[in-house]
Amino acid sequence: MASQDTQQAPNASMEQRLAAVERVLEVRAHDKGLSVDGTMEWQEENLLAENGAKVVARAWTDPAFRQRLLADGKAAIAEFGIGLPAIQRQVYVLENTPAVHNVIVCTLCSCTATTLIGPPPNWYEDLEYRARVVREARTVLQEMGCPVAPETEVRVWDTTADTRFMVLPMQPPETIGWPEDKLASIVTRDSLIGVARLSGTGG
Amino acid sequence: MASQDTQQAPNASMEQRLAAVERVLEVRAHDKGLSVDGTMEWQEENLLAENGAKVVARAWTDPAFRQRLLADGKAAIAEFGIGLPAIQRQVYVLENTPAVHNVIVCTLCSCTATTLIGPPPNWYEDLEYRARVVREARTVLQEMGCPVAPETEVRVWDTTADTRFMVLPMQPPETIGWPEDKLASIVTRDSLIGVARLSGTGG
Amino acid sequence: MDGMHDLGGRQGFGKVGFTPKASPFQAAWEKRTYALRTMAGQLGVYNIDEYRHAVERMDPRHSVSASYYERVLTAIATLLVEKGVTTRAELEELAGGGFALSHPGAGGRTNAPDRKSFQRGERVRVRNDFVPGHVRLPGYIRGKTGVVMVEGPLTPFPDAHAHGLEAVDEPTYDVQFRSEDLWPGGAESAVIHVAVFQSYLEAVA
Amino acid sequence: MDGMHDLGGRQGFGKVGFTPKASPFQAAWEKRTYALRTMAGQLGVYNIDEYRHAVERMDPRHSVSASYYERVLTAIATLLVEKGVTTRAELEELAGGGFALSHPGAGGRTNAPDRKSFQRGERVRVRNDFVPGHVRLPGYIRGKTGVVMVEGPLTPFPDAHAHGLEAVDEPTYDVQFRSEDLWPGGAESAVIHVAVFQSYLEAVA
Repeated sequence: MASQDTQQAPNASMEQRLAAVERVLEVRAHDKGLSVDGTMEWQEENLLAENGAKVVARAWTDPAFRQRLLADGKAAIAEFGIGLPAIQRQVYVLENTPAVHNVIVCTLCSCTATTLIGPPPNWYEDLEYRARVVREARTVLQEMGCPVAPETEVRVWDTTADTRFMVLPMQPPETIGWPEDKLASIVTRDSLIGVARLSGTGG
Repeated sequence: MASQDTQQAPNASMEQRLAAVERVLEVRAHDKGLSVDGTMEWQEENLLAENGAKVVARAWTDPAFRQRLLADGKAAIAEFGIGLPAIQRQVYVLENTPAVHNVIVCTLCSCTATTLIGPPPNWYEDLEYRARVVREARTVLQEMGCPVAPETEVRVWDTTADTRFMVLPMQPPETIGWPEDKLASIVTRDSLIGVARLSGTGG
Repeated sequence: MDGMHDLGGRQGFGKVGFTPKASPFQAAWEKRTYALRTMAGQLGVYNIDEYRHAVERMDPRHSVSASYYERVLTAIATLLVEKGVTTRAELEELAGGGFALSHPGAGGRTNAPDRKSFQRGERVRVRNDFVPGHVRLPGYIRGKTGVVMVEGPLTPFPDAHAHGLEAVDEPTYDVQFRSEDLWPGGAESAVIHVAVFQSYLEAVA
Repeated sequence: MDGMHDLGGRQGFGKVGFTPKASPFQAAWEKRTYALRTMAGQLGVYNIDEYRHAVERMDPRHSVSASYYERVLTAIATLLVEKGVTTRAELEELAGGGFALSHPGAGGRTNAPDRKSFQRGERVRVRNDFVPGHVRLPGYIRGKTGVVMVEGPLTPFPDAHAHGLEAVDEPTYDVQFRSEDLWPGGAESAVIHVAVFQSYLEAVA
């Protein structure tokens, strides 16, 4: 096999490599009042698909909010106190309808609107999804249990810059009239990415 | 990590997998009078860079042969009793000169004129060589110890069909007048691929 | 950089390893690496474009076989070494074993001096640029024509920002392509939206 | 198929693992696999294009991490299973462990009905074809223009031959490209010769 300039000894385990990097940054972090534990706690509380779910439930029940959300996602989610990391300049909310099915990917890495969707699931980061969904979205969605009717347009959004995307899934008809918090409880991370449809029975 | 449709149990060792395939083909091969051992013996005797070296030495010493070789490689090597496998339709012999440096690659797999060059060295099959040499041949050749002068044209030959290539390296000036068999002894496989120059002192 | 990370449209892959409602993290160290990435970013040692480029610069064999969070950690460690915060030797000593880093980078370029503004509905072509350094232009749109939908927010030009060059903020455009134009005869029918930096675009004559 | 095997021009790789006068084989099983490949070819169970396509159809993770001769053996085993000579279960039982095979294929196409003959010195363009199946067209020449140098020998059309379709023999042309045309602004100066099947080419208007 070929030389690998960057590799001689067998790699230490991931845990050991992580600990080494943490150790290197310890003093620097402490001086700035930062810590991995603290960051992890903050992320657990703030990077949640439940945030996106709340936004979706409001959009389903409040037509004026829905309008604001589709016009300026960043401003509309701020109404919930949800912000974006500094580098994420804007969020486009993509409305699924019977005529249009939206689905999100990041072919170059794995960028996501984490404050609305949470850290992305592992398959979103994997080579298969990133390679295939731009070129054969219908087959991929079918395989993932989310077939799209031939007459429905598929729109794939590739997150190649610091604009982020969130899908606004269709409201299941059987949930019309439900209260907002009950609606929020049925909205999944997968539906915010555009690879799952929702049902009132928690499909 | 992602599913791999084709993989469940950890793979058996290469030796075990090879033995399994051999076993599967055993009867079929026997019925045709073939065997892996027999094929291996034949290859050891016939797929040799020494063949190419003999051809090169003749081309260096016999201008008429050189002409025939450059005009129709397959016919010219037949003068030595060297044939090509049935699928290899023709051999282009590529003459290195002070003005032109030729180098061979197979970017899609690792095809080679094996009856002249022998089985290719491992680096020829590796991703690095296949990816880089078409786009940055000068840097690659420099790294491999075969720098090409800026005023010399680099020609890269990508073996994408069943035409094969062999480089005719430049004869080291200090070997002018040597007998053919002594000349053949200094011609290396690397020089037939175009990644090494030759010297009379066996560089 | 036409790296192996530029996956859009590559073929030969198997099914997506999808399970409904999958967890983002497969192990405790992954979750911790995710937090470490955010924290390290806040320390200001490197910027997001340098980080992305460090992921891209991983040896292709390492990158393809690594999990996402191994790629994340490798990029962070690479930058900490390149920025002089630590050394590979120190990392390996602390880790008690090898610590493969990314390959060195090359290139970098500043904003296109002739970049233009485009209007909604305008047809644009993605320049036929081949860039050795960091670039946020997926190969599958290079040289292709699409339609501008929205002028997006101003962002530092990543091709410069990843290489320590002066990166002027410029808009990204939401450009709509048809899969049939990107892969003639070789794609399922779909509309593909890509956020394209202004410097990557030219007017269609 | 735009697979990971189509490496020409991909960036991000390290130095070539070159040593002068390197051996072709790194282990006894490699040399034996090389002989097995030739012998298996002589048994006539599959043709060379089917074999090449079976290498290309390996899972990209497996392929990138495998040595050359692991790719060879995987392709042979895949074809023996696909042709009904054995089964994966039998192979795994004989091997006493797992035996990862290539992914199934798709596609295949016959010779271009409108293919033309070209003369030495004629400028030709490589068609902008996206083919799901086997193809001997490296991605880096797709849509590019070059000059015909030699009309080469007749060969069965691989895009058909790899898929059991009727493959008419057609010439390959030795086409000369300039690296500057293949990767504008992004390649070292060189002339690149590619053997291009007639069906892949069209006249430059």
